Amino acid sequence: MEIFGDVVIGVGSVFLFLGGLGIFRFPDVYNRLQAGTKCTTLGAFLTIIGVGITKPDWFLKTLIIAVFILLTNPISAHALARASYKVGVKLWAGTVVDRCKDFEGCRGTEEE
Amino acid sequence: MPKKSERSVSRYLFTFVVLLSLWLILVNTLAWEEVLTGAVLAASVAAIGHTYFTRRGLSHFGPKKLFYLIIYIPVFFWEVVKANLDVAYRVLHPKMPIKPGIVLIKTELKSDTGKLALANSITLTPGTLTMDIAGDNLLIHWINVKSTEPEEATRLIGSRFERYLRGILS
Amino acid sequence: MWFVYFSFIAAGIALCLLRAAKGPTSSDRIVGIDAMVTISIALMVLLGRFFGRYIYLDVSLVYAVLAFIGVLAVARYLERGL
Amino acid sequence: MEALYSNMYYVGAGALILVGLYIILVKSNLIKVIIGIHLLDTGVNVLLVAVGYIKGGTAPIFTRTSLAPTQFVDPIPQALVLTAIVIGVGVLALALSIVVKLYENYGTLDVRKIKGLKW
Amino acid sequence: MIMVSILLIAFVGAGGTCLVGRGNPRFRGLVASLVAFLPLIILAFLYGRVISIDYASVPFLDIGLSLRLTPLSWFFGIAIAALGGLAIVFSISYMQGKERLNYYYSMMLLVNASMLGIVLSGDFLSFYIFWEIMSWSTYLLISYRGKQALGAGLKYIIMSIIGSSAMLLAIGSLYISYGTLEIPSLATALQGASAWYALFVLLMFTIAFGIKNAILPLHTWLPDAHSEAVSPFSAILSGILVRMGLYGLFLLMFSVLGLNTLNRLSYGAISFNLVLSWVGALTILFPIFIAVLQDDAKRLIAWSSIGHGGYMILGIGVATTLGIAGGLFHALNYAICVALLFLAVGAVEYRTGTRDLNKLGGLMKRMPITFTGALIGSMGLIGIPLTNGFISKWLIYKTLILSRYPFLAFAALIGTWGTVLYGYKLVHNVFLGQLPEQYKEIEEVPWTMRVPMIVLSGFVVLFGVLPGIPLKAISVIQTHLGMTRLETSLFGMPKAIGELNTLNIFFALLVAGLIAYAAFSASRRSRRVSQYDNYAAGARVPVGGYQHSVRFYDQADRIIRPYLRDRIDDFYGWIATQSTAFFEQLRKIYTGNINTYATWIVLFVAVLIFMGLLGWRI
Amino acid sequence: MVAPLLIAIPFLAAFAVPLFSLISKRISYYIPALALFANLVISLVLIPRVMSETIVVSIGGFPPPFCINLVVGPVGLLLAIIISLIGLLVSIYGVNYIKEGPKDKYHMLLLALLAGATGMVLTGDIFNLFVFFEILSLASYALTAYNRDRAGTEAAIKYLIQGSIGSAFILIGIAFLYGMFGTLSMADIASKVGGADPGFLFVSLALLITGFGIEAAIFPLNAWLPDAHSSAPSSVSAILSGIAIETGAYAVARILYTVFDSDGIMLLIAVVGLITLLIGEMSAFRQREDIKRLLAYSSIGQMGLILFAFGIATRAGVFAALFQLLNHMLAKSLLFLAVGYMIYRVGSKKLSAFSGLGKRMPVSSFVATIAVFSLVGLPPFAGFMSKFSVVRAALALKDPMFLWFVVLMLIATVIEAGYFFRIIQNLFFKSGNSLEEVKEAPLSCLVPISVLAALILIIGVYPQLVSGILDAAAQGLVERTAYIQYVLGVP
Amino acid sequence: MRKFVSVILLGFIAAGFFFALSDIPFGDDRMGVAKYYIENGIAQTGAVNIVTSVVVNYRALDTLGEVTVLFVASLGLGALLYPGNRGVDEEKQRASLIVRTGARILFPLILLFGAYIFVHGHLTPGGGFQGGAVIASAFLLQYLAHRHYQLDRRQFSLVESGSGAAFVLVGLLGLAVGGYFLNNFIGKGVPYSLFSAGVIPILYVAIGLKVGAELAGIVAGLMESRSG
Ligand code: NA
Ligand code: NA
Repeated sequence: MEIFGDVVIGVGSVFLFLGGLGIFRFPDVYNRLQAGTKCTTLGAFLTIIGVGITKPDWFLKTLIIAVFILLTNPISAHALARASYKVGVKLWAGTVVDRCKDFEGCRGTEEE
Repeated sequence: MPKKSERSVSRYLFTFVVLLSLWLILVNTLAWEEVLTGAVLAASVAAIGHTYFTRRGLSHFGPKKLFYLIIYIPVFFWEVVKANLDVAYRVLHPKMPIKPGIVLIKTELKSDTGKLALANSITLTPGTLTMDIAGDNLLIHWINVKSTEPEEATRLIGSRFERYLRGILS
Repeated sequence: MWFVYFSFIAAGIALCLLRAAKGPTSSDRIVGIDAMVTISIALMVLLGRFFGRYIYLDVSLVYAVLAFIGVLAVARYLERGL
Repeated sequence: MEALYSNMYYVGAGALILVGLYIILVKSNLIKVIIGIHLLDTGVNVLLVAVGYIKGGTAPIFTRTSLAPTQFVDPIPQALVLTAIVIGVGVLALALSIVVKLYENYGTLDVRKIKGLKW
Repeated sequence: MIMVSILLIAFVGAGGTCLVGRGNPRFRGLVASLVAFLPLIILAFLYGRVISIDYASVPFLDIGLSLRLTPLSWFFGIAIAALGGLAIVFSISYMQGKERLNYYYSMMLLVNASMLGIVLSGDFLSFYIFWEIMSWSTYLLISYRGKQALGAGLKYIIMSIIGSSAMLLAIGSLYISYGTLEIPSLATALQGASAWYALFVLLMFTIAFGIKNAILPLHTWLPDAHSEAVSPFSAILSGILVRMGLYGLFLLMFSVLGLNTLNRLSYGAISFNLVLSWVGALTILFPIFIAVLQDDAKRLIAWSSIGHGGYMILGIGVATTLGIAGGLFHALNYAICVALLFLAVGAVEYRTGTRDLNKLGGLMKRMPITFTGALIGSMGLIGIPLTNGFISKWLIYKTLILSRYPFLAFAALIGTWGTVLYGYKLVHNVFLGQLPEQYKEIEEVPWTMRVPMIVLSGFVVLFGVLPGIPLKAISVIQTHLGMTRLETSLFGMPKAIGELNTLNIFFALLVAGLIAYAAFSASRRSRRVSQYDNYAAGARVPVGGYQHSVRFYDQADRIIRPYLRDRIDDFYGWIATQSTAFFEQLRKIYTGNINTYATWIVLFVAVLIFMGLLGWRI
Repeated sequence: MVAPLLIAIPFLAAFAVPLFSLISKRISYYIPALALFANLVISLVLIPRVMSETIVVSIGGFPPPFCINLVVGPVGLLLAIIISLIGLLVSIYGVNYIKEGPKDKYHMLLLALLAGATGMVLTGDIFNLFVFFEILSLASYALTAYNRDRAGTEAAIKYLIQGSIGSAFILIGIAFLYGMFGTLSMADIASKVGGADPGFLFVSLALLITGFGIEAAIFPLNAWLPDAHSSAPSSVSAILSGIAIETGAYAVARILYTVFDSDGIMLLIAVVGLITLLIGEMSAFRQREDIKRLLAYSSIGQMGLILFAFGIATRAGVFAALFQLLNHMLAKSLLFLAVGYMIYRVGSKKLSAFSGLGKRMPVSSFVATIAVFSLVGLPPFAGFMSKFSVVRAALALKDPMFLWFVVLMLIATVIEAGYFFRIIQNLFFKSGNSLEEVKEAPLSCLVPISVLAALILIIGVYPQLVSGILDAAAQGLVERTAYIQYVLGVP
Repeated sequence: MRKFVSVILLGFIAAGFFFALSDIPFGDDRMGVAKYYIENGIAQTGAVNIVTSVVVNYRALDTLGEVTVLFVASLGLGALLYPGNRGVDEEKQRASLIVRTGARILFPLILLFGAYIFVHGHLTPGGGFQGGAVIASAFLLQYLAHRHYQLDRRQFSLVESGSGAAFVLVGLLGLAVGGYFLNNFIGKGVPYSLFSAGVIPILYVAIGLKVGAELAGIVAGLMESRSG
């Protein structure tokens, strides 16, 4: 069990690294967010759960942390993406389509 | 449709149960002091927060819904792992093979919670990131655009999750 | 083993910080910082394991909550939604 | 270099304090000055923690697998820092609210223009 | 107990008058007069007694506050109480209908009370306390009329506080050195003091007393203040208040330091007393020229007040028995005369509304009592025989000559000539010559104003004819101080020191007067005409063409005025301007820039740390 | 047993105001006054006990130095009495004077400020001193800006920035001391400073003095003062000038005398005090536009005088400093209160607008005159006795340098007299502009200022009333071994 | 010029710090009073978190002061930004559905978590301030998600003053029962159990509520005052 946990942690930390790499390498905010959200979320999730696995006493609490990250990271990623778009951060030159441009809801005119 | 007060009680109880469970997980013990305190706190917090927390109350606990939830979790995780491998591939590839764009997809989910779950699921899965929701439309940033048509995009991106989510939340 | 974990994580954090330093837009910086925060939460839990102290878990959960709301606030500030 | 490294916390605290002060002395945007104050506060807090740090010590909380007391870092600076942080937050909040009103009154945050009171 | 009660009556009465005035204004004057005269009566019964009591103590300072009655304080106390009372009585009509009378009366009484406090103080802390109360209440009264009085008041209080600061320094130092402020104890203690220390103390006190007594060059507050004050108060101010400086100096020189110590304060031929005498002489000389040129009656008297202060300083400066007696006596005489003059001018102003010497004239017939008062006052000032001024001046001349100070004597003599010039100008411009048209119908002032003038005139003559009365009191002072006593008789002094007998003078003058009258009548050149019965070149002069006496000493004026600006006052003004400009620059350090302010804070720490690095230690 | 109530009551009351406003808003405005009255009574009751022996109160019940102690000695008690007295009067004044804005918040802030001040003078723990100081500071910043006008907000932010720099320095100093001695109890530190490196102590002291010196308006740390004291609502100015800066001066003195045995820099303190005095008075002299700014500069001068007296560093000097402190508290708060209503009635802060006001507002003007006389140091008002004590204490050193210092001090007094007497003339003897509409201040103003004036007069005529406790207080500040023994027990 | 002068001055200050800090080497064990706390903390206060025993018991007066500082800040802010510019700012962007829904769901969870933190202050690194901050952050989240969100300031001020008063009253009870203000007069219980450490949890609950209410009030004030 301990070994399994350590492996999970290892995989997690690799993903954390990949997340960082994606953030660094990708060409625009939106692509960076893709990497930043997916890899860091999974990486953190695995690392934290891995700790829980190696220390069964801690499992429940690590689960809560992990789930919290799983729940909130996409939300903040989304909020950042949306905000960037509204502020006018340019899409990468190689972007093939922008449906947002001609869509009302993107400009925040939606009624509550 | 149940009466408003009944619904309110139901919402309250649902919130209470979720909060108390959270508490017990947090404290990681069943010592009587902790349970008692947790009950009191969950009850008070639920009183403040139940109107925000849920619209449907205890009906979330329907067996069918739980069933869908149990199925959904592995499905979701599998998609997440695929997504990450995909990103890893693109990040590590020297040429960085990406073809990003923002596409529009449709959803049939009506509840806010459903839409949130769908949006989050999409964000965490292969090459997609929810940028905004407007009514039934989701705007998705797609790292490797395969189709710009809404119908096709919806099929490719959204419908994997929607089935289960509809089951969990309807 | 610990060395491997910490190296990966340190590298991840370093890359995020580089992005935060480079920009070019403020969104980029925030994205970098946000990712770094997530990585640090994981790191903190890992450190709890390393030192054998349960209390690190509570700290990291608080950190996670505050970081989430912080990033949200920054995002909302950017789009003039505060 | 070795000295810098072994006194890293002190160096960090000192740097934060000096940078904070520098900003206060030099920047003419009121918001920046307030940021300078907060940096200064942060530096002081780091200094407090650093002063109470003991090599090899951990957080002074007993766990069931009781640790030897000597391994704890000094608990008092931690308590003090908690207080100092809260005070810092209070100052920051108050400063911001004053600035909000000041901006309504003056229409600027440039300290070179906010000189209605002098002599 | 009796002395505490004097002061209690005086101080509580001052406040009480205000309350009475609030309740029923009609009793205000009466109560005020009562309060003013009660101490006089009590004091009169205490003649010749020496009392000393502690009335309070300030434990943390270990200083006992005490009151003390000595012949010296009795002498001044009587003068204060009498003059104060008369001024109050004069005020009843004079101030009728003016505003804020409660304030006026209580302040007048407060000034009196504080002066009584000064002379009755048995220690220097009490002395200082009463001194300061006198200063600020005087300030409040000088400023009372507003407008130009404000500047005068400010000048007065600032100079007063400069003086009292010097005094405070000396008092503090005395206390530190000897652990007591009791005048008798200090007197013993200071016998052993070094000359330098004694000189320091003396100089500090002299600044305070010199300012109050308007000794050159500390006089500049006086002309403004005296002319801007209300007349009854001017009388007090000029008559007695400025003489508190003399009292203080006298007390310090002869009661505290003593002649032995004073004699030690010399450097070769130059001694403190000699310097003081010369200052006194200059103080006599300089104001004459300014006084004669004044067109404002009160300003004229004010300048005379400075000059006559010089006589007193001169008298006590030479510090002989005769000189001291002369100085003290002249203080009393001058107080009477100048009060009389101020009241007279006040009476004129009361009726005519002006005190401009160029606009008045010929009031002799309309206001005979006032005229007589002014005439007697002037004569006393000049020192015409059979007025009190003659005696005191005579004492001073005599001692100067006996002590072989010819130059000082000459200065004093010039002072008298000067007094003649401006005294005559005053009487002439106001009462003689032609009556301006608009004053044709005015009447003599009411009796409450007449009585004080009459009483004062009476004293001028009384002390002129019977100088033995006051001189007796002065000789008691001298006895008490252990000095050689002035032998006196009712009409003057016996031969031993210098013969003076007013009876002889009286008869001599009588004879001279009769001769003059006889000569005047014999020539029969004069005839009585109406005041308007004026002819020039055979034609009746129309009323509009009257030549009133304008710019009386015009010729002299044109010659000396350019040289006679009060350059000392200018100098003080220059200092004030310069300091104000400096303050103006200084306050610019409050730039309004927060970065700068923050820099100062950091600078402060940096300097401290720098000092620490240099090796300063806590 | 009762001593901790001095701290507990104001806090409880400050917190509880909203609870009372459930009953009635109006009642809640009187809560601070009630609390301060209680404090006043308690502190007066404590006098006899404290005069015989300093009360050391342990908060929490652990032996010193292992918990925070209140040291209720003569100096602390004396200041606590004045703080509650002036606070009481000002809060009565404020019920009518503060007409706009969230009045309940005003009253709570005021009470919090006073609670902070009380805590500062009573605490025996240096970090606790800092915490109470922060309460006082923050409440001051907020109250300065209470009117929310241009001047108020500008002054407040400047005050806040300078104050925050000071707080940071204080905290750094505390960190140094703690790092060195491992304790925060002032007595405990005091007992240990003897063995420490003097250079280290010098740096720590420099930081602490600077920090508290900002509040104490030491030159050149006082640039905030004219702004804040002139722009705050007058009742607040009264507290700032009458309590806050004096409390800062107390902290400086406590640190100089008790915590450090700092004879070596007392001369420096005296010089700095003298410079502060001269600059304050000179700036005030030139201030002809804004009467409150003038009073503020005068406060700088007075603080300089107090500091100078502290710098004399003898028991007599400390006595004089405390006496001057007391008198300044009474007189300056009186002046700000009186001037507050004058400004309100006239509608202008300009000195020229006050011409002839003495006729329209006779009581206020009369009472203000008493305060002015006391500040200038004229007998028979309280200020004279303290000025004389300063002179006496300075001369008692028999040091020619101090003789010259006294001369400079007296020159400053003359300058002070210059502008204050100008004000008085303005009030009483200048013919007014159209002041027909102007009425006398209401009783809620007249009663407090008359009480203060009466005190000034009573202390002036009968200084024995306060000399005992002042002397004990001076002794308490100067004799640090006694302090250490009281707190730590006999070694 | 200003920069140059500043650098010089700061150089002196740096030198001073160096000088002073060289006397307190980093990482040395120089504990004085703290040693006593570590040795006697559990026995005297019952709290296993020594920082908590310092914060809430040994140095409780600091904590009372600290709560007051925050109270003052929130009062000041309320006084300055009163009455807030209520209503919707038209320029203000609405949050997306995702954020709104997320906020709704997370709100009670975060609140409960905040409560967890301050209730366990004596057992974990948590405490009243941290818990209060978390609670306030929940309200910040609401403000971020909902344009029209408004706190009921009145209720918050009641919670604030009620809990503040409770703090002092518990302290006064200590004075009445134990003879010392803020005395820990209740039995200390068994270490590591929730109901241990006497008044510490009670005080921490009060502090948590108070800090939460105050910070939330500050958040509300700042969020509602933005007029663009
Ligand atoms: Na704390
Ligand atoms: Na804690």
